[in-house]
Amino acid sequence: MGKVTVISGNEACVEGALAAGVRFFAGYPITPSTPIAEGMSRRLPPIGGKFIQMEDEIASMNCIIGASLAGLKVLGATSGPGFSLKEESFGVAMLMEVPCTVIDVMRVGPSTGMATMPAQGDIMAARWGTHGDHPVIALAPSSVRECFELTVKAVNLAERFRTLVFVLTDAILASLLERVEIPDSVETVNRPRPTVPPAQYKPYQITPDGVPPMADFGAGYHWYASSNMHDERGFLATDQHAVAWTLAQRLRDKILKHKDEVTFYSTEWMDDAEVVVYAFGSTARSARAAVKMARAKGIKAGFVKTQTIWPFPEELVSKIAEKARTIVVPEMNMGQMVEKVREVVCGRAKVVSVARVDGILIPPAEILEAIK
Amino acid sequence: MGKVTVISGNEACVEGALAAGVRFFAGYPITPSTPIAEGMSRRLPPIGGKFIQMEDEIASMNCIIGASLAGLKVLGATSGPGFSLKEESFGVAMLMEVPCTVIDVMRVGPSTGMATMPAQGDIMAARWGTHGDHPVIALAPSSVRECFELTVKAVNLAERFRTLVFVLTDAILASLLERVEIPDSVETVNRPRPTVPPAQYKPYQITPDGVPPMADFGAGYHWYASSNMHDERGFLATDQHAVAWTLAQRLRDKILKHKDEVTFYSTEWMDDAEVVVYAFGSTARSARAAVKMARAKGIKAGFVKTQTIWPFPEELVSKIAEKARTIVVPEMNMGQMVEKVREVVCGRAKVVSVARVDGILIPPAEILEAIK
Amino acid sequence: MPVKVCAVTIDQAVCKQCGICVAFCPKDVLVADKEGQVEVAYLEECSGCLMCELLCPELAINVDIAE
Amino acid sequence: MPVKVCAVTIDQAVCKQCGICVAFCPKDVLVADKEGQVEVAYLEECSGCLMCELLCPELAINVDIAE
Amino acid sequence: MAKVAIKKTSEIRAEYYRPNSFPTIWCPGCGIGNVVASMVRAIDTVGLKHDDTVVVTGIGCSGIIYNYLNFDAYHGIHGRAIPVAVGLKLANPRLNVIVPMGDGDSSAIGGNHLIHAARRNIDITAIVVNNSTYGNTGGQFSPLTPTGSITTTSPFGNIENSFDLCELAKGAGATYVARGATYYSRQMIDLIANGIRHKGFSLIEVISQCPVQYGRRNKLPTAVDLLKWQKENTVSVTRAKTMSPEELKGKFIIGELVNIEAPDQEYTARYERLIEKARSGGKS
Amino acid sequence: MAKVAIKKTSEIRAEYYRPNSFPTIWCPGCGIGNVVASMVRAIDTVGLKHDDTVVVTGIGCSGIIYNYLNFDAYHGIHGRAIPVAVGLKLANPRLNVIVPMGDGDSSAIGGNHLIHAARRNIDITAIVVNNSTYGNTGGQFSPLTPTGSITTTSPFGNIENSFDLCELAKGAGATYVARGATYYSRQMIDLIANGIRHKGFSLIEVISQCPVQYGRRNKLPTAVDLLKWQKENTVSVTRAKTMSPEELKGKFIIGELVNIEAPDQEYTARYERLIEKARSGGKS
Amino acid sequence: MTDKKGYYEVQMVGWGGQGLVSAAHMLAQAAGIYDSKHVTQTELHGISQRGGLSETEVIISNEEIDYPYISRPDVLLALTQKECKNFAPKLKDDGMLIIDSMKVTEVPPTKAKVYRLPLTQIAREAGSELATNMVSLAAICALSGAVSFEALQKTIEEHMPPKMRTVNIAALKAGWAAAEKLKSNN
Amino acid sequence: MTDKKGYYEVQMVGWGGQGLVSAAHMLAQAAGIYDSKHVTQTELHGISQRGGLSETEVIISNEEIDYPYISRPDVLLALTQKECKNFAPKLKDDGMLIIDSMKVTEVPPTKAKVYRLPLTQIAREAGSELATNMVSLAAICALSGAVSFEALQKTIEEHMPPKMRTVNIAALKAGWAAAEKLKSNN
Ligand SMILES: Cc1ncc(C[n+]2csc(CCOP(=O)(O)OP(=O)(O)O)c2C)c(N)n1
Ligand SMILES: Cc1ncc(C[n+]2csc(CCOP(=O)(O)OP(=O)(O)O)c2C)c(N)n1
Ligand code: SF4
Ligand code: SF4
Ligand code: SF4
Ligand code: SF4
Ligand code: SF4
Ligand code: SF4
Ligand SMILES: [Mg+2]
Ligand SMILES: [Mg+2]
Repeated sequence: MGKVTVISGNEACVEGALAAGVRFFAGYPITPSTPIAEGMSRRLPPIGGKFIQMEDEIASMNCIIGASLAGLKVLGATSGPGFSLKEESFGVAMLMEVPCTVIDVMRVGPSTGMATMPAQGDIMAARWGTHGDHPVIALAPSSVRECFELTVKAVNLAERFRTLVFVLTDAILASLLERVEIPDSVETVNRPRPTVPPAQYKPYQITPDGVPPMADFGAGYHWYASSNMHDERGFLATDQHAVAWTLAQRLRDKILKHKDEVTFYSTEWMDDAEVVVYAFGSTARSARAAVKMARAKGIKAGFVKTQTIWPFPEELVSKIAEKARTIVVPEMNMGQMVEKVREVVCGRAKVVSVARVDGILIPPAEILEAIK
Repeated sequence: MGKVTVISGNEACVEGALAAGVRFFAGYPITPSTPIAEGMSRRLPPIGGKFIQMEDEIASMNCIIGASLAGLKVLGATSGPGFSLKEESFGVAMLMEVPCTVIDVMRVGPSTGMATMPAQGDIMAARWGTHGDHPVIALAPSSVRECFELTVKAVNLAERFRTLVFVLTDAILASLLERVEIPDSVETVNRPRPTVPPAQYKPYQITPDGVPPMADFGAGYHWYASSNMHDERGFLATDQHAVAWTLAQRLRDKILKHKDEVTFYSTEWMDDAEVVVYAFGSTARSARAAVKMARAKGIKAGFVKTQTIWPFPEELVSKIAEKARTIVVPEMNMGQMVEKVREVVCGRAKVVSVARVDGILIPPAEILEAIK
Repeated sequence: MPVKVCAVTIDQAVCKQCGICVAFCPKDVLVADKEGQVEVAYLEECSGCLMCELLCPELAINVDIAE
Repeated sequence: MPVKVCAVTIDQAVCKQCGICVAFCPKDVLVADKEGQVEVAYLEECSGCLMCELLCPELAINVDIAE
Repeated sequence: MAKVAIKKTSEIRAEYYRPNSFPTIWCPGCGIGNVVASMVRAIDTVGLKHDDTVVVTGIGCSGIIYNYLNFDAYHGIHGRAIPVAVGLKLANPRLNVIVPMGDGDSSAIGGNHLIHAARRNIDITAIVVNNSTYGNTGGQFSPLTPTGSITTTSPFGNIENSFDLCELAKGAGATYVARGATYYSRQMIDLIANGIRHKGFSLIEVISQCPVQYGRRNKLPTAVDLLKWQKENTVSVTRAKTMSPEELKGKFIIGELVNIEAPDQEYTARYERLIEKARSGGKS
Repeated sequence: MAKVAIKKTSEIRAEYYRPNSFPTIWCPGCGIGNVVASMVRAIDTVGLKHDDTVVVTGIGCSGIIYNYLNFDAYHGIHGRAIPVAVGLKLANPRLNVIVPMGDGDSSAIGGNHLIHAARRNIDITAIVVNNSTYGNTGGQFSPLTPTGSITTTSPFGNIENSFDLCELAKGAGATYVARGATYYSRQMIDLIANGIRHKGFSLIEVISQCPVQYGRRNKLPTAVDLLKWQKENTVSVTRAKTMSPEELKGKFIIGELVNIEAPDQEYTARYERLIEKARSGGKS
Repeated sequence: MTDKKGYYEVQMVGWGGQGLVSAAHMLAQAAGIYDSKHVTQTELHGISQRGGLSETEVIISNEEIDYPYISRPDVLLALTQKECKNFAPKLKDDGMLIIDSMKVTEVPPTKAKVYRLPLTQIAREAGSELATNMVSLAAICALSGAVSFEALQKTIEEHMPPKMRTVNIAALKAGWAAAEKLKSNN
Repeated sequence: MTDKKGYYEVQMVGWGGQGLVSAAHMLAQAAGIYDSKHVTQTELHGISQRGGLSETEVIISNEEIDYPYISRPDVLLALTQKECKNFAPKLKDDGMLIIDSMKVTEVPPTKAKVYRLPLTQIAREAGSELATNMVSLAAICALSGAVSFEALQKTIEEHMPPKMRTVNIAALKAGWAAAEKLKSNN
């Protein structure tokens, strides 16, 4: 049945997290993500969950890593400067394979930039911010409903793949009010837990699936979680080249081999589309409006909205490139996503970038101009 | 005349920095970059320079920002985890346009990874690590001599463009001993300083060159440096969309419009090359060996070594793509630089990635295999 | 004893009507109207203590004292 | 007074020859040869104080006391 | 404490504030304006040269202080004002570096830099505007928010203990530590002036009022309420000495708490000697 | 202090260390081995359940402690052990969370987390292996390195003041603070055991020996030299009370320095009450 | 009496502290929850959270809403003179301008229909000047038909803290009545 | 008497603390600074900085050196039994294996020329066992001709702290003499 309500994107993230089973949140205030923390501080205690405001973003990230190891589903939320601060700790969650979900409410950067103004400038930072190579899952909602849905999905994917998952929203969605139906319950996923006795347990076992089972700390398995390269048992492997390389590849492959499970998108007006607008997040709203306007003018325009930012949906873009003459990529940054599109399109279609970051949602007319 | 000596890459970075006029260093120990800090702690005091070991990497980065504002040429050095920690502060130097040079001695990541083992995994982190859009200059040496030369160049470029410049070395170069001639003096560049009286001074003036003059704090100009978007006078412009956008574009263009000044590379055996190896850093050494081996086998192989990682030398790669059948890109990571190469080549040539990160320098034979 | 002659001026363009000066003037020299606007109502009571001047967060008050 | 009978065993495979036990044994029971290898030279002197056992960073020493 | 000669407000405005500073961006009654005024009066009292004085702030409502004064001024990122100040001071020891920060800025995200600057005893003047909250982000609790307070992230009451920031600085080795309150403006000017004069690290915590984000939620909705609260909940160092721990509970002691004069132990002074030593070839 | 019953080393090895732990990775004579042994003996003394005990470390030579014990153990990044420990403890208050860290780890990069955990009074046991240096990176000075020391980044002698870490923790509000030294192994076991027993945040600083990276450069080249140095430069809490500040200069006071029993003021206990209140709909 | 137009762009302008954003929230809730419309609500973020310009936009539609900002409002509510002047030019020619006749005295030239109501006074009479935003909301809906009275009332009942309900419902009713009267007079 | 071969790969193996890395540094300095050769020196980084395997490589060449690691050494110096066994198989067939006859008793099968010298003893006799690395260095250079004696001597004189020079030069001389003698005996 569910409950129809009108809430903001930030509130929808809170609802999504709770619905997905998140019971631990550690945060540090930062505009425009703060209402997520505030919501959690209100909503968690009554259901026995834990909210803690830490001394900074780094502490917050490490705190949710600890709580996740204790077996809880965890969430963090921040914005640009806080996101940058967490970069080192993101690497820990990835390498140690600790399920964590972090929401980044994007605002204009770099640095403090424009704290209240929307942007989509952290796309590449989400992919590449922490040093060294690592896998990333990042989802971007474009409506309040999707804030709810993708937060649920993110938490599920973090558990499913024992990894860090990002939800990239923005300062528009943060406070945008929309109607959304909150279902009474949603499908939830729990991390794989070991079924073998402790003596046989390998926290970084090379399973066919690529995702090793994870025991809660305190459950009697006595395992090691290390930020160094490690072997299947979790032991130091900092001079074992082959072991390290195997680990690095498994981390990549556990995501890439399940791309179908992490790729979410929708398409409209694609049957005969010659010009396709490939968009995400808030800009997808302008993009869709622009495509409608183009269709109204008789232009064969198509619309693809991707909810999955990383891993990059290469197959999807490739398919578009095979049919379309032109691909328009609007984004509130100086051209981040479009680089990936160009790489994948590889000359097969014309790629047009509509990139601007001045704190204003790119209006449909500007995208329409690029379509024409 | 100069002085012939046998030193490590880390020591060469120290010598380069001092030759370029660096007189302030703030750091925090981290393998394998520590010897740079140690060298600075030994070398600076006798020449009246300042070395300070801060409480962490974030403090170190902010400390050199402060010292640079006071008018000194400054240096920082770190490795993976420290590099990630500094990400937020990097954005400050970029947006406030404070000349800073930071050396990242790359080791295997993500996270603590393999602290003593070489990698080239921070290429993308250097470009995209901090949130929001921003320009980046990053140079990568492939020998001890280049550690010296490119550190000099980096310091000069930081001053020339009032920006943050990275030098990306790695754990091999860090301790590799080679012969190098340290010249008695090198060409140095000083940041543009104002020539107008304080009342007329605009610290973020839109000059034809794109680089506004910078007054030392304490010199009587009474100017504001802010991490917010700001106007030409340095005043808050966090709700002035057009001003912010102008600033963002100037920051990008001041580098991109002077690409010739920041693009360094060398080519060999290119006249008739059908397969070109495009390499950087330590791997360029293996690459050159591989190309020589290929030539010995009669293969028309060419060699391009880029010292400029960012801004990406698109024209150079484009030119290669026009002539070569295949471009081989070896790198000690899981394929970072190759993405950019693919984007620029845009289907005009076959791009082969030789990407591996296990703490071992990719041997020439492996690259030769890809050439064949 | 010399008589203090005080002039209390309020920069109305700057005053945010926070009420601090009114509340802490020990001589009740200042009063706020119902919109919050501060007026120097009983200047003759002013002791020149500078409380209002020093407590105004907007530096909107100047007390000039001629002795 | 019951007589203490101590057995002091050193796990040589583990001992790093740091010399701590030798230096701080109050009874000079332990001695190191010139390669640094520790030997229980004067067991009869051992008071069973456990100093060596508790100070060995490698947990290489066991003192068994029978009273 | 010496009584401060009060310069006319109009003169202070003309000399130290840039034109059109008023009305400021701050909410009506916000104490930050009081702190800036006292800081500027202290600078004036000590007689610092304009050109040699630098203001370094972080991010927050208090971070905007930089925006009104005609000094070289730095408005950096949240929590990192102190390391920037350290860099400025060490690079050019001639500079007088004044560092106004928020309670969140200085004691939460920037807490480590504060204690390390105290330990190094580097000659910068840190002023903490303690308004009991993260004002700028809309009123969350900070490490200085009193236990029990209602804030947007402690809707059921704050369960955390708060720092005694002055005790913390003392524990870290600070050589000048003082606490003032916006209500006691004359004392505040003195305390800041002495902090500036002090050769070494100085911390001045100032209890300030944030009616909008803190007071409103804690039954002290106006600046006037909060200033009255200050009167009732502060005791002077001298009076505190006569009070029992129970009596002191929940009270804030104001005045000079630590003042250790040892100018040659200051960090940049030590550094100068280090340079001398290194120049003369000494390896220790 | 109650005298500790000493379990046989062979039993301790068998019960708490994983097979093939010895010889450890640490240098000959390194004090970290001593600290681990005392920590384990303290755990044994208190009688913690294996399954309920978690060891959280940072990065450094001391960080490797995790690698030898058969508890659930976390070896995170440099300086961040405490927030991970806080997350574990708050998520599952049943866990006994023991956090051994290096002096650099805990007081330099991790200093902020330490003081905030102390402020929150969350029931974790922090053990700082103070070997006066960054051992793992080759011997740079740390915030706990004595002034004047020669290290690889203070070749002319360290000009920085060092923290009195226990004073710092006290200033931050810690409810259990103690200092021990590896030489005094029995006392160390006691101090750690009491720290574990204490319901609230506890900090135990342990003065430890790093002959290779610290001692060697400071005329104390062997573990034996450093342990002798400990004997000469430590005084017990009781004796310290009889000494003048001059006599105490340069000396380290060992023993229990703070021990405030107030179990209901512990953070997770407060949190439980918060949950009760929130459940009953109370907004305060 | 809900209009079947199916697409409304409503803009409210004034100063911070006048409660426009909460009014917009309620309008969005009423439309979304009780009238089952698609709805978006956005607001302008300036650097100062305190005082100064306040602007908020609500779009109510029978279909999914893409671009969440309005281009030319159907309804503009203006509570202050300056903002009225600044925002009126963007009004649709067949739109409506609702002003607080106590605060806005000079109406800028516009082709839209102008409704003058003493909103502040109505609120004061209904119990509290602070409820001016409710009176305004009622006026907007009664005049435009964007949302039904019942929806608004339910919103207040179900989403406002109990102690604030009475006065707000009184204000809503008063506003609605005044607007109805004005409409029938026109 | 410097050999004109123009390319040498030298590998030294043993345990940490034996000073192999400093010996390699000196070899590189001597070749690079005083013999004007291109040179690279690298070393293996294990997890333990303390004790355990120590391995270092020096390449000396008349031309620029690309890949800085050796593939098949011309000269292998082994100071410990285990490392000798592990590294000997990679030696060039026409290379040379130099061992400390005091420490390495079992020589693994190899086509390379084997030189046994009591390096530790020579060092001890020259003044300090700690100078075994200098004796080794002398042996490597005297036997292979990779670097001249003068270059080595100058390196010590100009790059070592004064108080360490005498004993190291003595060790160098003793090592060189012993190696020359061995060579002429062969
Ligand atoms: C890294 C980072 N984290 C968080 C923020 C968001 N932020 C801005 S100001 C502030 C707190 C302000 O509180 P305080 O320092 O007490 O200053 P006040 O506004 O109360 O004067 C926060 C958390 C930020 N800008 N950067
Ligand atoms: C972010 C980051 N900075 C720096 C380092 C490098 N690092 C590793 S251990 C260490 C210091 C170790 O000193 P301490 O904590 O005292 O431990 P010890 O080795 O002395 O036991 C440092 C600086 C790192 N791994 N990560
Ligand atoms: S204190 Fe200043 S701002 Fe406040 S009411 Fe008085 S004059 Fe106005
Ligand atoms: S100077 Fe003192 S007495 Fe006079 S108005 Fe101001 S506060 Fe009142
Ligand atoms: S203390 Fe232990 S490791 Fe050291 S010498 Fe004695 S037995 Fe060996
Ligand atoms: S138990 Fe005591 S007396 Fe016996 S060997 Fe050990 S230290 Fe010496
Ligand atoms: S929110 Fe508080 S601290 Fe910020 S300006 Fe307003 S009153 Fe001052
Ligand atoms: S370097 Fe120091 S701290 Fe590290 S293992 Fe060796 S002796 Fe111990
Ligand atoms: Mg505050
Ligand atoms: Mg240490």
